[in-house]
Amino acid sequence: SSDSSSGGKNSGSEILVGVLLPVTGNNATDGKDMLNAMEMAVEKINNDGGVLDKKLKLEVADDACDPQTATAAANKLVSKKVVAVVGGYCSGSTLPASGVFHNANIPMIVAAANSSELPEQGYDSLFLINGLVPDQAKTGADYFNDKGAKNIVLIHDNSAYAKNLADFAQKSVEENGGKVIGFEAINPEEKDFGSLMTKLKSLNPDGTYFTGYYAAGGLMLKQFKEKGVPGFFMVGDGSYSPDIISIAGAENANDLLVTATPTANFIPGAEAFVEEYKSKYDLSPGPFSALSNNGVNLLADALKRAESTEFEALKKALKDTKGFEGIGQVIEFSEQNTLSQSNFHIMKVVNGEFTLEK
Amino acid sequence: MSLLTVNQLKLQFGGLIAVNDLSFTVEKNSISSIIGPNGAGKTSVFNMITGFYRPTSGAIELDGISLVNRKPSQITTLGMARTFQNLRLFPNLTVLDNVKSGMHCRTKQTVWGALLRTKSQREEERLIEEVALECIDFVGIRKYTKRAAKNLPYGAQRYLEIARALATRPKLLLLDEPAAGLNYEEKQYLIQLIRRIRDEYNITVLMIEHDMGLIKQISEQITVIDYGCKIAEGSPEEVLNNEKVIEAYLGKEDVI
Amino acid sequence: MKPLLKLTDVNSYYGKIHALNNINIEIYEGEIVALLGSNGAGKSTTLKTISSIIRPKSGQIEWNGKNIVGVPPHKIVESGIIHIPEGRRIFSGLTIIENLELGAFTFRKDKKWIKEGIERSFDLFPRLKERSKQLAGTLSGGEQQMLAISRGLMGNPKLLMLDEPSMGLAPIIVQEIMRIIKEINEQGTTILLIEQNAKAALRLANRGYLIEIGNIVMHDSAEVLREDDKIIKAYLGA
Amino acid sequence: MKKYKKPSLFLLVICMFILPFLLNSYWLDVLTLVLFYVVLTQGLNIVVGYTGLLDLGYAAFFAVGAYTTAILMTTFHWSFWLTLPVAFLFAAIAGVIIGTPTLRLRSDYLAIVTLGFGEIVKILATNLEITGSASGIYGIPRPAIGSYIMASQKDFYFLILIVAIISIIAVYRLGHSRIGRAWVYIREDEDAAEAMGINRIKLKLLSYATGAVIGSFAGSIFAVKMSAIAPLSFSFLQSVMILLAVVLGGLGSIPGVVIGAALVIILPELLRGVEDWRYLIFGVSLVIMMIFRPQGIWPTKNNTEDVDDIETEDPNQSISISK
Amino acid sequence: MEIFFQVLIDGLVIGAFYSLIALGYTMVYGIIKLLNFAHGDLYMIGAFVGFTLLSLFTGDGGVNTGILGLGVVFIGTMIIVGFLGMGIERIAYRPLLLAPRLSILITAIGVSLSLEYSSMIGWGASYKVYPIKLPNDGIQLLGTQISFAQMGMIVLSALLMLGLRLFIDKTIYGKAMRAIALDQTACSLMGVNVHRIIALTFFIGAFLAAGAGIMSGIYYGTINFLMGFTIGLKAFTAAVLGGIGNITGAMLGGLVLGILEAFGTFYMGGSWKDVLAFGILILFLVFKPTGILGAKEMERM
Ligand SMILES: Nc1ncnc2c1ncn2[C@@H]1O[C@H](COP(=O)(O)OP(=O)(O)OP(=O)(O)O)[C@@H](O)[C@H]1O
Ligand SMILES: Nc1ncnc2c1ncn2[C@@H]1O[C@H](COP(=O)(O)OP(=O)(O)OP(=O)(O)O)[C@@H](O)[C@H]1O
Ligand SMILES: CC(C)C[C@H](N)C(=O)O
Ligand SMILES: [Mg+2]
Ligand SMILES: [Mg+2]
Repeated sequence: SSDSSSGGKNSGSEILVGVLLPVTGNNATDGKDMLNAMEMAVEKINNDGGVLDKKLKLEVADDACDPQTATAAANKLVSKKVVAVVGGYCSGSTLPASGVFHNANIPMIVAAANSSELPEQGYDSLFLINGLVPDQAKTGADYFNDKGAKNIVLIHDNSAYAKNLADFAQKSVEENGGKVIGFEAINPEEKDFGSLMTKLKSLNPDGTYFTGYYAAGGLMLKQFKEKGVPGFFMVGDGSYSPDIISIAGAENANDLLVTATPTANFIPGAEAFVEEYKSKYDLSPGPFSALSNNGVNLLADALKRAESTEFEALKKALKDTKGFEGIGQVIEFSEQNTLSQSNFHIMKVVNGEFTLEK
Repeated sequence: MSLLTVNQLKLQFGGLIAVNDLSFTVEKNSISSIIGPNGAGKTSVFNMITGFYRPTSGAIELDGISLVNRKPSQITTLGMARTFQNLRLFPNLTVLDNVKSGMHCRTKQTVWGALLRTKSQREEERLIEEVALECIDFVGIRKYTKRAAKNLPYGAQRYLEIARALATRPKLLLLDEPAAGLNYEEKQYLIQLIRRIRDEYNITVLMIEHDMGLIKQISEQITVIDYGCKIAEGSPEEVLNNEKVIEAYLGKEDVI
Repeated sequence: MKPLLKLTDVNSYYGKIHALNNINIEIYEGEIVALLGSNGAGKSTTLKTISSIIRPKSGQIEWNGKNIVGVPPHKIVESGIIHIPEGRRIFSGLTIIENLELGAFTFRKDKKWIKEGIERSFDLFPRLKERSKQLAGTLSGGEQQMLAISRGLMGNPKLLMLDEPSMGLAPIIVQEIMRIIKEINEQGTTILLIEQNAKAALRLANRGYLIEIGNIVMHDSAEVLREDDKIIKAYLGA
Repeated sequence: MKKYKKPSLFLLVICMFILPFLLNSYWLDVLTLVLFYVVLTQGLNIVVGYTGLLDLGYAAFFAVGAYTTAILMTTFHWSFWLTLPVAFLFAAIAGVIIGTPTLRLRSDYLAIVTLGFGEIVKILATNLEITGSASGIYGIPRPAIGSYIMASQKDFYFLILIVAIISIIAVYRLGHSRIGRAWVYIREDEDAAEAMGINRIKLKLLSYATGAVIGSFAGSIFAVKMSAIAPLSFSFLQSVMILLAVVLGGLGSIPGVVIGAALVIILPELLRGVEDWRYLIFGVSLVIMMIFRPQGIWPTKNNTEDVDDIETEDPNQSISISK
Repeated sequence: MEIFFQVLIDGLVIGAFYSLIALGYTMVYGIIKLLNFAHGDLYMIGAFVGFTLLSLFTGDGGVNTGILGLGVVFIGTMIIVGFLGMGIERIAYRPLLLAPRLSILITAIGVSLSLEYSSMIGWGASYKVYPIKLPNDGIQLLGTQISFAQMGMIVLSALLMLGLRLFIDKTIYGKAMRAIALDQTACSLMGVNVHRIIALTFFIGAFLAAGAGIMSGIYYGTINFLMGFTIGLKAFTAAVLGGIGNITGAMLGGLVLGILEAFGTFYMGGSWKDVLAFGILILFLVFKPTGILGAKEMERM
């Protein structure tokens, strides 16, 4: 048993930070966007003199949103002796990867993935800076309830996150006195949702909540509209991406609802970040840019406070974070290393653009 | 005493009746033949006897055991072997490996024996090789032992098929047109071979042939069928002078 | 007179097996030429080489005075050489009529020829007519051979090469086929015939070649060959 | 030639045992993966190479082994070693289940049925709770030998190396036995084999079951090595890659399929440097290799003395040669 | 009842795509017994070439292409991809015509990878959103809703199937294709230029696949370089289900598979539908080992 001791072994003038993201595959748009934001943070930190007199350096491993690829990727980061890991987009791949990091004594800051199973593992070195699925589910269910939508259909894609979100959504809908009249699973590579939409139509729902990712979400939305299925169509933050609008087509995307933490565009005070991102990458920042940027900055801050890259010290520093001000959020951790307060909102597509609905 | 009894055999393909109420017997230790026009149903009879076609009705018995509804492999194990009208060798395997296949039903090593290389397994392998070589020698293709079957001259392939059939240690050997494509000299060799099979191994031979020269020389008993029905039966002299047979099958001219 | 087909020092191989060794054959218009030889002597290989299914390593094959070595088989067929291969090789999944139509592939634009050809075939072999819509694969051996010959004739051969047409056929059919070969020849088609039934072949043929292990060892008129001791012993029987 | 065969094989095995001490961890991992493929290709070689049954769902057996071990170890806390016989049993049963409906089918229908079974196994794994649905099973414990916990890369390398050697010997011995020959007869001509007294049904099922057990063996070890398994590893693509290795190396040839396994894993790794071009180059090389060695890199010899086995009868050979 | 018809139509739409691809699959299989695993990728290439042509044609991303322009794009793409299919046959398959069948299968996988990853390099790894989208209009029929696009798709594939069927059954080229499948040497002895007929077969197969590719792009909206993979598998399944080598069978197999999937989704859920589809396929083949319309293998002893 060799590779179980790690952490703090960075020699030379660099501190190696692991990044675990889907930079290929169906979720690559969001994955690359998160990576961009992290690189921005690193550049800024290094320009300001680095951390502990050293420069930060990112070591990227692709998890392709597949649990097993993620395990291999995590092992690779462990063998590169990274000090900590930032990243984690899909819960399904973040779950097994977090176990690998935990066993190797490497702290991980999860910037996007938010299945409630993640904190439930009880790893004290795993920190989540996105709001959690149960809160998200409640936000969605409450919105339906406010609009008088009682009969709800839930659709997931069997991934850890989507299933988790659908399960909690069911709970919240029922707590609100609504009824889940359909609970469906799709397979994420699917293109044709014709007969699923026929089924939905026959159920006559007041609202449909798709909890999977945007590649399937966009196609589903389009076919939802074509079939003329009644009621609201809502998606979770896994489908929060401009791509969902372009896939479905602007006219079909109108009135689409999203449960998510708002992007930088909606955050007062984030204008500078948005501008810099745009000029640098010729793109608008994506849904998880701010969180990713925050993740790296939080790590840098913790390293400074710990005055060491050593595991225990770093873990403690992260745990002791108090009032860390990132873009659009103030980070403090609860008992389970999750955000003490989450910040889910309802976004709505109007004229082909996401707007803040509630 | 009869080794093979075929009784009221019938075979139908959709609307076509290929074999119709056919009955005949084959005596133990005889060399017998079935002749008849092309498409008369001769090969079909072979296919039913060996289990490849299921008869529409009728009975087939080998040494008193019914063969109907048995798989070809079972029938072979019971003591029947055959060759095919259009050669069916294992084309990419050596002559030796081809002939070894015949010994499969006479040996019984299992997966475990093979994995553990037990003593009895090794002995059995030696026996298989021995028998196979003996059969190869017997038909006279020793010099081809290690060649792939498909690269043998056509005639040698015919003999290989016979060797392979002999390796199953049959009581009854069925040959489907063994002389097709052989010249006069080669036919004489084949005649000797068939006689030796009967005399040295005590194997009964039943063959289908269109070569009347060969039939005259070695066949002791002939069954003639036409349109699936038996039209004549008896010794070569009787049958070959039968008017019906001449009209349906032999023709007036002597082409042989 | 110039030969219709002339093979000069032809050598053919299967991989490293030397199947034809400096073969020389001449065929004149209107003849029937028999090719005799024991098993594996190279008879079929000779036909395959002429029809370009295998390409000779060296030597010349002249057809009407033009070298045809290296010309693809379908062009050879177009030029009037038709090879009816050993083992019939009819298209088992096609009906009798479809088989015949393919035989006339080079005349595919000539609907009339095809129609007449099919009728001619049925006149030659009434048995085929009975089964015209049957899949060829379910025919008996003899029926298949009849089909193979008629299919070859559909291509209107100047030279027809037959590889053991009597193999596996009932005596009465063999007589029939020999008669038909004669008839075809009388109508002007030159014929190269491989036949194990040497008696019948030498009765039909004008001339014959004897091939042994890839070499032509004898060639002469049919009368002479019929009286030759060696031929009698190996091919005709006493 | 023959004289040097044994010593050189022995030398090769010694090398394989020394190698991990000379390689960096990356290449050790690659080599371990090669060995997994060696085991898998041995199993598939029985089915496709020996028996001639085209199997496009072989990864299913890999999955049966992996999931059986993973579930027994995580949910029921069994020892790794005890899970093995259970995995074998399940795999053999799966082999027979897959085999039975295919008995009457000819090659391509068989291919689709095996493909269908492979997909069904994958869908089951993706949807069932017990297999962890799409996220798979993670946190699979390390196997222990006495008090020693196997956890390092080298531990698993040696484990799979030993299994690879065992399966090579097993497949070799089977191949040179009455059973193995019967498989080959079935491959060459099913009807003729039946006529020779070979019960094709029994032997085909035996072939599937044996192949399945070997595949599941690899799967069980894979589960503990990776410590996480997910449906994606058992997809159609995996089945195709294993088949690729078998055919590329040389159907039915043991050294061939070993080389095939190595190529299929190592070639893409060597091409890592060229990033995007990697699979394009891999694809093109497959085509080129097949054009130049259609029988595979190290084909079986069948002990023939023939100088040349190549079929020469090309319908339009003159065209392809002259133009 | 209405729902039944609606699901049936949903299934027919999926099935129409499967059929179109299965047709090419089955033709190529029928003639040289090759399971052309690259066939699905020709569908993908069709989608991308169509995408590029559409963008070029209008310069505005294709929104205002018009029906005529669309026709030109369709035909143009299908011809380009048809020739690509022929080229693939010439380079990758012809040299292996006499090789063991599994070797060509591997070549096909190699070609498939090459097509996929050269598209990835050329058009990018992430999915592309198709420049034009179909309107949602349609008609009500027996209480179901069918869009004009869906009707067009079903009718078009039925017509193509019919045309092909006639071609194969009635023309001499079709008969030559079937004959080549049985015995190539004998065919060349009939004066058939075997290579040319095989090339023609590949052209037709690729031509049809490309058409399906563009239709899919327009109909569903996104394309990516791996899109041919799954549908290729499904088309293969459909072709076998119908009886591989049989044109009507491929069409029927595609439709049946599509309908099975639609009902599977409806009654068992989207993630289980393939279990239903494959389960029925397997059961079916157990009882009819040569597929719905597959001919009995005619082998005589
Ligand atoms: N599998 C089959 N399907 C349909 N018809 C068949 C089948 N097998 C044989 N037949 C038909 O049954 C009849 C008898 O065929 P069989 O092969 O038994 O003839 P045969 O007497 O052996 O002829 P030959 O001497 O020409 O070999 C023929 O008309 C043939 O077409
Ligand atoms: N496809 C092939 N591959 C390899 N060798 C072959 C092939 N075909 C024939 N041969 C060999 O070439 C030689 C000549 O064969 P050929 O078929 O021409 O003989 P033949 O005179 O027609 O004999 P038969 O009377 O048996 O038909 C033989 O030794 C044979 O084994
Ligand atoms: C944040 C999302 C894009 C990812 C998703 N919430 C997950 O946990 O998998
Ligand atoms: Mg017969
Ligand atoms: Mg010959």
